[in-house]
Amino acid sequence: MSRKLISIAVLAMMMLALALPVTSQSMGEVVPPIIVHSVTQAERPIEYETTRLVVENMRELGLEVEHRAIPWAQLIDEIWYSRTEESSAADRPFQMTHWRMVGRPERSDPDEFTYNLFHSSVRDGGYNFIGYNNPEYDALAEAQRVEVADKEARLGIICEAQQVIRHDMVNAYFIHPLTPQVVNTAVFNPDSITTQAGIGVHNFWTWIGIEPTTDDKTLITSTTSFLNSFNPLEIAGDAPSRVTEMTWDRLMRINPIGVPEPWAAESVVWEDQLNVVVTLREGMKWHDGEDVQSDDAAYSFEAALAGTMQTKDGEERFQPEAPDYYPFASNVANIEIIDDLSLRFTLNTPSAAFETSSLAKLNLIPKHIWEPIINDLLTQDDADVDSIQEEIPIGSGPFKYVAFDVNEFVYLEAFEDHWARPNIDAWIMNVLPNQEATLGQIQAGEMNFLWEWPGDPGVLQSIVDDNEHLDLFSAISIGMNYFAFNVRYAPFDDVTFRQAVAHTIPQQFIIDNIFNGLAAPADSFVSAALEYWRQCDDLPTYDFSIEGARALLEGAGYSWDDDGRLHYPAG
Amino acid sequence: MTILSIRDLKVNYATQDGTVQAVDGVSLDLEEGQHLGLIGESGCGKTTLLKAIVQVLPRNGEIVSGEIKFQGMDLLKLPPAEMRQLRWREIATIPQASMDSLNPVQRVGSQLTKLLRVRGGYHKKAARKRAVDLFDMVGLDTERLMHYPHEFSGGMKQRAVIAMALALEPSLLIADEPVTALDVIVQHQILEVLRQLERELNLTVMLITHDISVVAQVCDSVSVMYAGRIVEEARSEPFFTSPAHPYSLGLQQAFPNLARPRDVLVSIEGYPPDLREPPSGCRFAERCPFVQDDCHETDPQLEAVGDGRLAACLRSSEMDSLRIQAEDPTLWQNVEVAQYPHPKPLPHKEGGASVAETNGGTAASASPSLPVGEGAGGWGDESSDILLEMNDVSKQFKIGGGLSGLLRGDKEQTVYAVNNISFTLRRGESLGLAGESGCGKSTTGKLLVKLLDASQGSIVFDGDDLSAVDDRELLGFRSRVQLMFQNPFEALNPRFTLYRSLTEPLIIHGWKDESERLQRVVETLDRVNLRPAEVFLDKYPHQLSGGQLQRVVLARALVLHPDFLVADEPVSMLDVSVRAGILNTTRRLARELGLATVYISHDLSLLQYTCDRIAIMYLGEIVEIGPSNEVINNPQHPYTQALIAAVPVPDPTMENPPLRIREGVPRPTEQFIGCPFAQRCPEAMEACLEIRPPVIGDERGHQAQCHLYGEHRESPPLNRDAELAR
Amino acid sequence: MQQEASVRGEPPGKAKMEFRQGSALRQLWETNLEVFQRDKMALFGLFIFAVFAIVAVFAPQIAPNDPLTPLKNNEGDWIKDAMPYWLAQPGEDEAEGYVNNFLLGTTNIGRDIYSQLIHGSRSALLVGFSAAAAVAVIGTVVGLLAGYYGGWVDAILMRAADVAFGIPFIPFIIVVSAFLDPSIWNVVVAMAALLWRDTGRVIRSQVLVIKEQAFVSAARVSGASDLRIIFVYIAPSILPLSFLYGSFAIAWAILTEASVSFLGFSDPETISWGFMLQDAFNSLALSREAFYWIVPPGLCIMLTVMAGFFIGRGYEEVLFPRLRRM
Amino acid sequence: MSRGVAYYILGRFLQSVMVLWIIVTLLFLLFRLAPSNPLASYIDTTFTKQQEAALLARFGLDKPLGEQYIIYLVNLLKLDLGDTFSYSGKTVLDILGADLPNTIYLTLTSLLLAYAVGVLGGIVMAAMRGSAFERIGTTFTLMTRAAPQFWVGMLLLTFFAFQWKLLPSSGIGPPMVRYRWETEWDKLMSPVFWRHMILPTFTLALYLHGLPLLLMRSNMLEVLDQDYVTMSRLAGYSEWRVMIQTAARNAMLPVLTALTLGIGYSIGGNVVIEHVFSWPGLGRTLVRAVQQADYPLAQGAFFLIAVIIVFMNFIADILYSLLDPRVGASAQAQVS
Repeated sequence: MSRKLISIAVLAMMMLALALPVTSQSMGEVVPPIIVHSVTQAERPIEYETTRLVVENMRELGLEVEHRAIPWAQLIDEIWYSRTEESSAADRPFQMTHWRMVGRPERSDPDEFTYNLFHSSVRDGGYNFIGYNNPEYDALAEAQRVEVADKEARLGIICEAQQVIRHDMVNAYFIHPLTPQVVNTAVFNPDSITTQAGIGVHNFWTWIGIEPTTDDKTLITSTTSFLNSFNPLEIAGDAPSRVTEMTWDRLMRINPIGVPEPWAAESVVWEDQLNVVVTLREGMKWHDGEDVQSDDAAYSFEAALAGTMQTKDGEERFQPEAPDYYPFASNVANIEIIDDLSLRFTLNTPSAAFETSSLAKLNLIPKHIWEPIINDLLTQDDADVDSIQEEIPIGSGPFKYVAFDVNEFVYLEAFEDHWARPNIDAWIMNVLPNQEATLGQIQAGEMNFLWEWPGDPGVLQSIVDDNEHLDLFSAISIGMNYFAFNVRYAPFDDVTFRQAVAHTIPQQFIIDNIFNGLAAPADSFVSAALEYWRQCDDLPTYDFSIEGARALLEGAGYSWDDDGRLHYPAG
Repeated sequence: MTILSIRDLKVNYATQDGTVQAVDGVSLDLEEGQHLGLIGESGCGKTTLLKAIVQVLPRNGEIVSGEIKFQGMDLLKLPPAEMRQLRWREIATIPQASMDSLNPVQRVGSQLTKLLRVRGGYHKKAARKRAVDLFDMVGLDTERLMHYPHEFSGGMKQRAVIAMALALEPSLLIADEPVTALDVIVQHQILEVLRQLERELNLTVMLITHDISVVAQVCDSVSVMYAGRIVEEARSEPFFTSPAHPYSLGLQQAFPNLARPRDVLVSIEGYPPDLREPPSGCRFAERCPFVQDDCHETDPQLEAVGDGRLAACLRSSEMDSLRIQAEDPTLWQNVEVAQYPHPKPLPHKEGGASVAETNGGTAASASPSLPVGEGAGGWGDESSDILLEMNDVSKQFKIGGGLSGLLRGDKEQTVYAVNNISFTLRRGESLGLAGESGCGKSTTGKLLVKLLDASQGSIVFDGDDLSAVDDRELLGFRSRVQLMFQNPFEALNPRFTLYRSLTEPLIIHGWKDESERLQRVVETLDRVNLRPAEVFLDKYPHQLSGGQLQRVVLARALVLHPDFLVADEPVSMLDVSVRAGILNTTRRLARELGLATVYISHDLSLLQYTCDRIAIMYLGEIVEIGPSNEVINNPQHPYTQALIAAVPVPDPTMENPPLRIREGVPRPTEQFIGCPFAQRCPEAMEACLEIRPPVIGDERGHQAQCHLYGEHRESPPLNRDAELAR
Repeated sequence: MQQEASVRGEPPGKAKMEFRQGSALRQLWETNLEVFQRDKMALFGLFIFAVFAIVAVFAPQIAPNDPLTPLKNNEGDWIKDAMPYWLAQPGEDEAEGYVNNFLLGTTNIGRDIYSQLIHGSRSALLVGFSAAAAVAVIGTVVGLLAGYYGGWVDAILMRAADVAFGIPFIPFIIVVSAFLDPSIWNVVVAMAALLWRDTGRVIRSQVLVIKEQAFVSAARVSGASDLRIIFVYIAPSILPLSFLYGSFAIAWAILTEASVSFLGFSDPETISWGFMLQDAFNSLALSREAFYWIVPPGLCIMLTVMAGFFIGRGYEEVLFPRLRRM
Repeated sequence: MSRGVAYYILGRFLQSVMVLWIIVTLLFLLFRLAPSNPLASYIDTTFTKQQEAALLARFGLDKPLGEQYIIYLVNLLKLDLGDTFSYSGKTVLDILGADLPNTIYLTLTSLLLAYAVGVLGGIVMAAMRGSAFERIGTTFTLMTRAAPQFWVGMLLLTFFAFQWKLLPSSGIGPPMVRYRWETEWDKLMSPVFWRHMILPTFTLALYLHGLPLLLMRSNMLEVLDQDYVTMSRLAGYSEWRVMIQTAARNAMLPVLTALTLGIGYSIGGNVVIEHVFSWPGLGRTLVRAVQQADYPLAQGAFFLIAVIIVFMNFIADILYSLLDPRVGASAQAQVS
């Protein structure tokens, strides 16, 4: 009996011993199935189709790939909240996803992307959801922030950062969209339209500079997304940002080539790395007729910094009242009012991006209106500025409030007392999620400035071709589309594997077929639109080539079994 | 003066299966002030005739030829608008099923005033006044004008419809089955109203009915319709004493008559001919016991036969002798057998049947001709001991209670359906339960077969208390007790063949062998005179007539060889001509098989015919019980007296005494301390309200529960006004 | 029970027996047959379903192309917005480097519309029939239990029906399909979770009527058990009603699935007609005047839904003869 | 009103409240167990853990489920539907309050149109039973009921808005006009508003008219068979009176109930139409809220629609019991 058992055991062990070296020598384990996320086709068809295409190519590498298309809100949940082991979705951490960053004026400075996307400090809670952790890179990201004085030196650091990211292939950038915009040139002088680098023609400079050619000096535009707030202390999305930047002035504004320049400030003078003196223009007025003074400017930053300490689950936490703007003001250590028009900012640490991401970012708000509101909020536990909607928003910008209906429309008119009074009399933005309706309106003249187009660019092109009075403008966006890899886990923890996947992205085909030519190839988180910051040596390239990908994998020890399935390197 | 004159009227219906000649050459004269009764079985064209007169035939109906003259006007040539004007101003029609003839969502009063205003040209005020008068005239409380039809009882609705019909003072009133489906007391009251109105308004009336006793009460002349033809016309008296057509003869003898009870009722078996292809000879020939060869060839015409009578029969000259022959029910019975020719009649059927049926003596004494005692559940006649005992049985229903009732806003109410009834039933005995609708007789029937469980009291069946049986015992009980239903059209599963319906009880009771089951089914069908049985096995219920269906229902009840049968209104849905057949067969089989039977019916004459004993129920209580003849001929309880007085007698010479009680059984939602009947009782005394009446009985088992015979008989009469004021 | 002596001749043959035993089923079959014999429209509805069913089963064989893969021309680019060949300008396709044999053209990214249409019949029928089956089964069981047992069973089930009646239908489907993974099965489950309410109520009231009929009492008096009464006596009588509501449920389910897909809450990997319309709408087919893209899916939805209606009405006319056309 | 009817109404009301409570509970569970994250609409490059916790606290999502449920119920009783995630400075009630009138205008106008056409059509169909006209008419009606609403809307849009440019394609009016509508009354008085309403109303009515038409037709056929109709013929009333005053009046009752129920169901079912025509109503808001994972808003919209449906079901029952005296205090109206 026992003898029989023993002989069986011995036999089994012999077989195992024979088998083991064979498998371990030739190949490792099979690469497990991969899930690639994207939003649904209904939400953004372009992203869905792109993902589909790449997924099919990845399958040719011998991978088992599932394309998981889910609504944006759910996507956020599965990507954003499943990055660590402790997360609720830990049993299925995300592996690879299509992602999109949109262009905004404040992103004209590379700091935000350089730091916030990849620094290891924002790995657990911030935007570094891919889990990139590279001390060498962290050093670069920190260094570029401090390098205030020497722009060239900063460029060098940023180029190096781009090199690192491109080599490590943490995000596979493939395109910067060309934002197509259509202007009715029968009512506007096309020469008066300004193109802002990385943003397009729908920018502040166009809004104040565009020249109407008829008596009806109303600019009507539309958005397909949400127009859900009209609040100088909240960042609620793309469309509301347009509205706030026009209604509230800023000390500086990003100029058409992407560089901050004084706006409401007469001058911005750096006394040293930490101190900057700002002097306001004379004679500026709030929309309610009050004067704009330095204490208003100071309060605009103080409001962003306002907050209370709150205890939650035994943990003390600072709770800002304007959480959206707090990060942009948090580097300010002190504000000193010099006189009615000038004030001095003292920073905690040197910051090269201070002008772009703070002075040109924060809206100037009237102290006499906001101080009572903020003070009231400070006494409440669970309310912040997001819960505030002014009856009639008061700013000092070139446009002032006329009417606002949440997610329906906003109606602004030119502020007569502004030193840079716009050429148009009224600016209207409709919410039109229905793309057909958008097209119908721009053709019928019900709308004369189409600034946002998430749909098929080809259709827009054909409409413009058919209508003499319509002109199509397009500019490379600061934003980009890319595939993000969760570098925490296999197989995407392997740089070679990521590089191989990058080779499966048919960049040109996507541009030609999916974007109908309205996209520029991307290879970095810094858009080609930001010409200055792209003056780097050639970044590594990843041409579309399945063979190239296979060769890369083979070189790293990956192998394929008889069924064509990809296996990890042995050992 | 002739008010209505119909000449050779022919009406056809176009159906998918061919043209039905529903009225085929009818001629009829109606003199002013005449009260004509038009009688006949259903489907013989009575209602079609009516619809033709007022020209409201359905779309597929067509008047092919003939002439209808009303006061000299040819109605058929009248433009539709003028015809419309005539309706209800000159010719008022009370449609069949007048229960549903009132618009359910309008107050009765406003329907009446609307009629008066739109059709009669009355002004608002005048219309209202006239409406009040009319309600008075038909004996309705004028408060009722504000009520909706659903708040009316059947009799009240009928009165309201009569009021509407008379609203425009027509010269001719045609009423189609005005009292059918009404309780006997209500029926009596309505006929009273009609009679009274006939007198007061000097109306000309044409009354359509299948019930010859109604005709006898209200009409002075009779026309008998059969298969689209008129076969006899006569004044009432000669008609009822000496009918001149075999069909009339049969109809007359098919009716039970309280005044002159018969031992055996006549049943005119078979059906009227298919009117798509009417026979070339006499249309009644198929069912006629006096049929001769030439009847099938020669179509008899309506001819004078003396006494101012007309009859359409080849043998009308021999009618006097035929009438005497017709007194013998076997004559008609032969027709029944002939209807289902059997190649090889079963030996035990012969003789036994006729003996039992002509014998009419006390129940259990009739010797059954079947082999006796075939094991458990077999049909035995072991002794005349007690089979069933009801001891103080009560049944209450709660309505509108419970969570959902509360949420629906229903207030819980208790309905005292059956209150403390007790009686015993011996093996082989037959008991009749009678009373108006709502008196609890059907509930009692359901308690007896354990379709319902008693709330209080005990029902002991063959020594077992029914409330304590377990599932196995219950199954045993189920095999011994059966129920026969009122409506044969509903009593059989429409999706089952007859074989399936009949075999179901056997399957349930564990008869595994298919051939045994088949044999039992065939045998039982045979027993209820459905022969040859095989013909019926594969049929579906809708392929059979009502009479045949009721026989199938009877067969299903008997297929398990029960000891006890409850028959709930077994013939009320059937035509008069076939009723007798069912009753005869049931009665015969019960006697042959020693079956104890409880008949439930509102028809006392029927119960007198079928039952050894009769129990009269009122508001859930038995107010009188006793041997049939005793109860009918010597009623003790005022209620029984009223019920008997209300039964119309098919004899125009006998007029019913006026009733002293009002129609309408109160809803049994309260329990009475005293006598439940006190409120309606003409004899009520003060004691009746306060003290429960004693049960007084004689040695023959005739008991009544009434103070009139007890110690409180001297109690002062009830002051009803004071009572109402209370 | 003891066997009685055979009074009569031989019992009839075995075959005939079986025929009689299956009579309830046969009757049911005959009712169904009657519906389609009597009502030409119902027959037409059945024909439509049959055609779509065949198309659905053989979709991969019938469809010339994969419905989801964009077609490529000789140069490897997608054949976008190709017109149906019978509408296209001659020679246009050669210039673009492909042979136009597309019956209904291609989408804006080069998917074959005709193939999508063929494959769409699969999800339509799948959704339609599975939802209808679920609705009919749940509704029938609920109706039978509530109607037969009454009391608290009835109270609970009918309150549940009230709740189902109070829940907004389309919003509920949207929320459920948004919260669960996009899949037509979730849509089916969500629909079934609400749609049983009509069937349940109607069948309940029908059961209440049938329950009171004498033949049911007769069965009880004969000793039949509750289960036997429910399934042998009552159920066959209400089954045509279940079919009626089932056929209507097919129609509603297909329509609802189309709506939900149109709003973008469906599984993009499963082609359905609603999804096609959503795709067309979001891809601006209206502006392109691509009627060959918009019209066919809508027509298909309409046809299948009407087929459900026709069959339902056929049942209605047999069950409720008063509605019958003369 | 008799006491019985009063009891009936009270009972139905209590029942409706209970039904609503169950729905509300289901709704709560549905949304709490939903997979999407409520913070999705806030994610930005500057989003921090701190902010996340603050947001969760702000919407009370950090409390235990039971506690959240109680708070939720209490808030509902106070008619507080909470704050939206994605619309700043507005409560759910603000948003829905602005949407509700638009949905109601659209629904009521379409329903009235549909029922007027449907009832008349139903009478005509019943009167012309068996004719070719009836066959074609009912088939057409069935087609309108079978065609997906959004598809019909799309086709109508293509022709009336895009091709012929006769009618506006979406929304309720351009902002230049809309900002002058200070009250709902201003809006209703504006021809621009009604012009925008034509297409969606027509699309909806085209779909909705089928139910009353078919219902009216079959009710008429049933009523015409009733004895009281025969009776009014016998009574010599003119055919017009018989058809309209007696038959149509009685046949209307279930149609009126259907109309009442229809108000509830249409408000919940307009989602698709509102989507196609960008009609700023409850349905569109609901869809967008679900897409955006704006729970309080989606939940609030769902709740509001459910309230309207339950309320309308309640009204339908009451109406039926008032209109049809037979449905007394004990009968449960079996309509719908």
